[in-house]
Amino acid sequence: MNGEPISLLNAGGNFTSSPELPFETDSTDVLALYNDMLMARTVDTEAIALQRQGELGLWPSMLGQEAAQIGAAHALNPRDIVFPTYREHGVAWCRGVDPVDLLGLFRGTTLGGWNPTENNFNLYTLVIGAQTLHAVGYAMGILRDGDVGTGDPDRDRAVLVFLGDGALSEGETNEAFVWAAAQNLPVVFFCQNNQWAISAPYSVQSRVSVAQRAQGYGFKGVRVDGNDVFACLAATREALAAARAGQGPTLIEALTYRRNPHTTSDDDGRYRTLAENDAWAALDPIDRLRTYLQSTGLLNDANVEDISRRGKALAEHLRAGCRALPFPGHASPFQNTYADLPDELERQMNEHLEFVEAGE
Amino acid sequence: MNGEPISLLNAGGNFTSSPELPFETDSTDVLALYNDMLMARTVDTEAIALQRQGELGLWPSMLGQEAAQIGAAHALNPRDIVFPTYREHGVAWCRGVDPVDLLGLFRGTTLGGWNPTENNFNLYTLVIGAQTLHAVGYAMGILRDGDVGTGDPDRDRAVLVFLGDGALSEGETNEAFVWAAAQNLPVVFFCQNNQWAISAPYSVQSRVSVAQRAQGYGFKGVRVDGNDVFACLAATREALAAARAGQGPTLIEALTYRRNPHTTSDDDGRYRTLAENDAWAALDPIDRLRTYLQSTGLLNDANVEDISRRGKALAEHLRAGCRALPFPGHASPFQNTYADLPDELERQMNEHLEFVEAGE
Amino acid sequence: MTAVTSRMPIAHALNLGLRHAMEADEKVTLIGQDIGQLGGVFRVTDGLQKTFGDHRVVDSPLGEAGIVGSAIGLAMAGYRPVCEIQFDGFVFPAMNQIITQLAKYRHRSEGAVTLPVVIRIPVGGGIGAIEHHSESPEAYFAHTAGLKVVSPSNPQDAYDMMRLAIRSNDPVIFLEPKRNYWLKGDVSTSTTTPADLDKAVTVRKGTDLTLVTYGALVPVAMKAADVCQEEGRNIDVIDLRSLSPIDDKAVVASVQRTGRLVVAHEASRSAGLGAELAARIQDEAFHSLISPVIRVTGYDTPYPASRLEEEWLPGLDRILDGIDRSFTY
Amino acid sequence: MTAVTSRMPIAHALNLGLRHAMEADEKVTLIGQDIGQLGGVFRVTDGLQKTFGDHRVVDSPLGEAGIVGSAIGLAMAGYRPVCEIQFDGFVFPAMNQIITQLAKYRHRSEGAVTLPVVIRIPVGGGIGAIEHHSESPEAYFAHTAGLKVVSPSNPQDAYDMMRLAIRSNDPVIFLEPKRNYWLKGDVSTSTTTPADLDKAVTVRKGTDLTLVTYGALVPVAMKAADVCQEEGRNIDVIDLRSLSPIDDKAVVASVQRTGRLVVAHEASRSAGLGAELAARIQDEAFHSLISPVIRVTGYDTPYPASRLEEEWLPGLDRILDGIDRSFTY
Ligand SMILES: Cc1ncc(C[n+]2csc(CCOP(=O)(O)OP(=O)(O)O)c2C)c(N)n1
Ligand SMILES: Cc1ncc(C[n+]2csc(CCOP(=O)(O)OP(=O)(O)O)c2C)c(N)n1
Ligand SMILES: [Mg+2]
Ligand SMILES: [Mg+2]
Repeated sequence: MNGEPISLLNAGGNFTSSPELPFETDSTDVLALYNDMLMARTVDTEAIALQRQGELGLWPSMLGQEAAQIGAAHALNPRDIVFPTYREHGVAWCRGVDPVDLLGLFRGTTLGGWNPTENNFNLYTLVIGAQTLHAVGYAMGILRDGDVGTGDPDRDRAVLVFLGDGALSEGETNEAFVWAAAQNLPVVFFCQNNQWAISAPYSVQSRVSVAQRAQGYGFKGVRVDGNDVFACLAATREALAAARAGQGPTLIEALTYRRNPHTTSDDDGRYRTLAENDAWAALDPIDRLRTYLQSTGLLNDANVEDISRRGKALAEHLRAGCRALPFPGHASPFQNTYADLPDELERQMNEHLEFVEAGE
Repeated sequence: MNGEPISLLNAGGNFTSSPELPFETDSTDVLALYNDMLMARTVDTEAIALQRQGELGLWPSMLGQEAAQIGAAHALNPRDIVFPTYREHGVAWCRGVDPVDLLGLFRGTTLGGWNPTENNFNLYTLVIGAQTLHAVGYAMGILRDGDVGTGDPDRDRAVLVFLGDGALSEGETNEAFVWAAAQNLPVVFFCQNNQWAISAPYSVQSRVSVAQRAQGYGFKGVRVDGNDVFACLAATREALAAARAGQGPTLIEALTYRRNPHTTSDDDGRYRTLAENDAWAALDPIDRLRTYLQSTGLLNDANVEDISRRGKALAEHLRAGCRALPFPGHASPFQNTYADLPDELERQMNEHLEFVEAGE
Repeated sequence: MTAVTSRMPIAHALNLGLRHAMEADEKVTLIGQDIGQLGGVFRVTDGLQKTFGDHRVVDSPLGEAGIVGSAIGLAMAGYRPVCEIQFDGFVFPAMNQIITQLAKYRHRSEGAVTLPVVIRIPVGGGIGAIEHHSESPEAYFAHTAGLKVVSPSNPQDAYDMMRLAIRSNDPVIFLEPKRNYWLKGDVSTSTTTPADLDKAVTVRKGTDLTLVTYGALVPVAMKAADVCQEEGRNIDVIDLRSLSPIDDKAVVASVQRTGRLVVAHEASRSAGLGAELAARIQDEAFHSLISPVIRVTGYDTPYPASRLEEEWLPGLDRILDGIDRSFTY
Repeated sequence: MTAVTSRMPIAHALNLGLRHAMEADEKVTLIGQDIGQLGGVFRVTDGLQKTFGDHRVVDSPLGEAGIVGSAIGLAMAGYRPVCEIQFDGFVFPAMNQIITQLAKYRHRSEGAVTLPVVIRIPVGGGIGAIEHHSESPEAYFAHTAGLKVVSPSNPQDAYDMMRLAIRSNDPVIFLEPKRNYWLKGDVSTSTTTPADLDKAVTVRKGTDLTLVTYGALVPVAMKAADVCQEEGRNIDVIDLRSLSPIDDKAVVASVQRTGRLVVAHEASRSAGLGAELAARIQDEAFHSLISPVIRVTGYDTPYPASRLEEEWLPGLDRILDGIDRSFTY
């Protein structure tokens, strides 16, 4: 459990099958994985640039976590639902959330940014661990809807909830494990162990692996190379299939590394070395998939060009879209607090609107 | 881990040694164990009677849990410190807390009842799980005092914290596990799995044993027969010794049964069967120790008589002491809220005292 | 279901309200500790698991964050969860879910997600209980934008307000006056519209002073008004019912007639509901006030050992004293 | 340590206060997320782990209940823990430990156990942050008997109050006005007694209206008073400093002179500190009040997206507006 994570695609880009985690490379569109990883990196790169230009207040970069996110996301069925943290830009991308909508939260134009009911992708959650319980509750709903274990692939569904290594220490996360285990819920906990919670190395949180935590609750924990998109995809597929089939929860640990500072506001030079970072850069998840694709002949001039064009368009879309994000209306906090605006709050709103108007 | 708990003294009163849990019967004063178990039962019986007579508002009975509590308590050194729940009357007894002082909380004359700094036995905690974090913090203090791993038996100390099976589900308990593990703290978690949290059977909380929870955090979990005082003593001794020596935390599960309703206010006929209760009554921890003592000749007319006399005196002490418990002073809530009474609260106090006087 | 009127205690009226809500909408799902076979420690959910099954009446693990957090998830999945927190003093492990998630989600999602979650909590003292079993945490919730906070004082309201709370698309903290669980009154299940969930009700008309309270203190306030009546003082008694939003219009209208206001609650005084009412009324009815708004409340200490609760709690005598203070100011 | 005076921002004054408290008493121990090598996200603990080691400046796991709960245990073991909660919006997982344990333990133990725990929380808005990073949770704590709640507004107070809070034998919630962390002022480390932790301070003398606030709004209030001065209105500005207990005597004395009171805070209005002040002052200075106590506060909504915060927060204009309302009532 604390040993080497399962790896299918090594740093050199070689694929080796593993008896622990069955996976066939032709079971998925590998080029699509590659494309999505690159698009995720594009979103991240552009957002960092926008932050530097003062267009965003903050950005939590996902650099280095592309395999974990894209792998996990490609295991989802449309009917599955995702509960992210604040770093799942790659998953959002795969779910069809317009990446411009991810920017509003960090630009200060919204606290949300997209309609979570549209793409089965919930809002980002900033309170560490809180979303794990929402995931559990949603899974209780799926169970009550009878959408588990029917064998009908258009009906069965599951919840995929993301969390960080730091989140393992929050009481709420552990309550989520209790509930998921005791009620055998259709939920998969996907932990990107990027080895840092801001400045706290994983050793501050635990002396054993993330995956091992699941043992304490009596459900399955799996540890995979988080920079290996095949392993992340395979493990998530297996776990989601089990969840949909009524076999209960799984905790997946994708061992990876947060190569950028915690957010653009962080100064990681204070707590870790460049050498550590360099070592992980050498394990880059995109590089190794590119090598694999090249060696298998799946990458050619045409699709390289194609992806590059799409990347550029996406970058342009982000730059233009960010600046065009609408500012919230003066009345919006009042109108969105309750379904029915209470009298007193209406008075406060009117007071406020008059005040704003007078000032304009 | 989910298998049979380790047992040394079986229901028939026979001692068998176990390679998993070394224990020699001459390493302890077995008659003292027996005496203390009987005294604990006396306290419990008398308190229930006092509740029936209207002298107490409520009483949480420990019937059936004597071996767990007395076994654990006999493993303590005086310098070790205990954090109880609300059911550790037997442990309180062994620590030298006057059992009359346990009654005040349930008589409504106090929210505490004894000075926790006097016997290294903290106040009862009613908020499930909350004390586990206090225990962890205290253990951090012991570590900082340098009183761990010195090898000096008059110096090294550890924390023994009690919790119920239900407490395993509270986030705070799990945070305590996180802290204890990551910081390798000198704390022993002693869980009396009495199989019920009010009406919730253990299956509502977990599908694996209590002891197994520790694995998820990477420390040792031990499962013992909670009606076997030797096993409870031996496991706690080993765990405390490890904690004092700087080897970190242990989670002990003492598998037992709460034979009375949750409290005197509870109606357990609503959620469990008499048959279940009968089965556990047949495993009574005191009966089996008596059989053992008889078979080994340690029990004779003189000490039987002696214990019986002490029991009667204790019962009398409880009856008289309960009725004599002092009522709290009218000013006490005000005076005890802050170390320095704030002006506004002093005004409230004076207002109140005038009011009380006027009414008298 | 045809409308019937019968006499029953508050606990049964709540039970009936839950039952009828569950019959009316199969998405209504109860979650809490010991609410199934045991029927809750106060038996408010008695028999409901038997009727509706353990998927709709869920005996939860012992974790309050889990109860509220999973209710949020269930609500996102289209359910209408009704949580039970076993006692007032045990809601605090759920505070993070309540304050940072439940109360804010609608605002965060710009109205896209509504969370129709009800959190039932037996509250208040006077039952001779041990610590954490007699508290009045309403101010924490009333200070939290995005929550509705209500408390019924009688069986009819218990029934009606339970159904309204469950029908509300906003999260509702539903505070049950535990010492009056066995207080009886007539309950009609008629579908004629009950008073809105957020409206105060004048439970006794008077002209000389306005006495505002809620929950378990309403009957005490009525008694105080009786006593005053004998002394020729005519008290207007308002049952607030909703603590957030507060129906201050009703209170202002009354104070404009009476010129005097006494507010009573069991919770500690500082930054409690009495403070909010005093602040609003001195502002909105400044020129009407003949004497200051008087607060008769629990003191700014932790809830005391139960042998002291009778004197610590604002009871009949202390309310009368407050009324006196107002008249003799 | 000899007394020196130098100019420094609030964040450095807090750091110096911590450092000197740690030098003076080896039992003072810091616990929090990222407070060690990183020095805290606001650098308030910068350099302290280097000086005092990782047993006295503890980088904690990511659990706020754990931070406060373990601080309670440490205090029981004779330590004086100072916790850092990383942002205002993340204190709620610790609410159970704060409300049911930290605040009540002294009372529960009848004075036998005191818990000298300080909980530092950066609070308030105005920094363009994302959700949960701009909140003002003081009312939750001020409503909780057994806690002291304080907030410094300037570097000298930051230094003095930090040391006093750590020396206090009661638990103290220490609210740091994060948007003014870099506001500079002179700090003297002289041992001449600073104002008591629980006393308000009049930061500007005036005769026509009393303006009470605390923390980050104190400089704004001073500016408002400047503006008023130009209009010939003389404002008495009180920096409350202690939010529990409240030094209402200081406010009453002022209102008795001025006849008018405006209270400003960033937290939502309902059941906030403004309500408590209004309730007390209308009671204790009823006949002095020429116009109602006016509250200028955050609205009863969740804290909005940061592009709206400038208009949502009570700023200079809204405070001036409140003052106007009071004068023209
Ligand atoms: C309850 C809570 N406490 C503290 C924080 C402040 N905080 C934001 S991110 C973070 C670290 C999270 O680490 P991890 O879970 O590993 O996720 P990562 O950032 O590495 O993706 C902390 C402490 C928070 N957001 N919520
Ligand atoms: C935080 C909290 N939630 C709910 C309760 C109500 N309650 C009191 S005892 C109890 C069951 C505890 O079960 P367990 O931990 O197994 O201990 P036991 O009573 O069996 O000794 C519950 C739910 C509480 N005291 N604290
Ligand atoms: Mg991380
Ligand atoms: Mg139990």
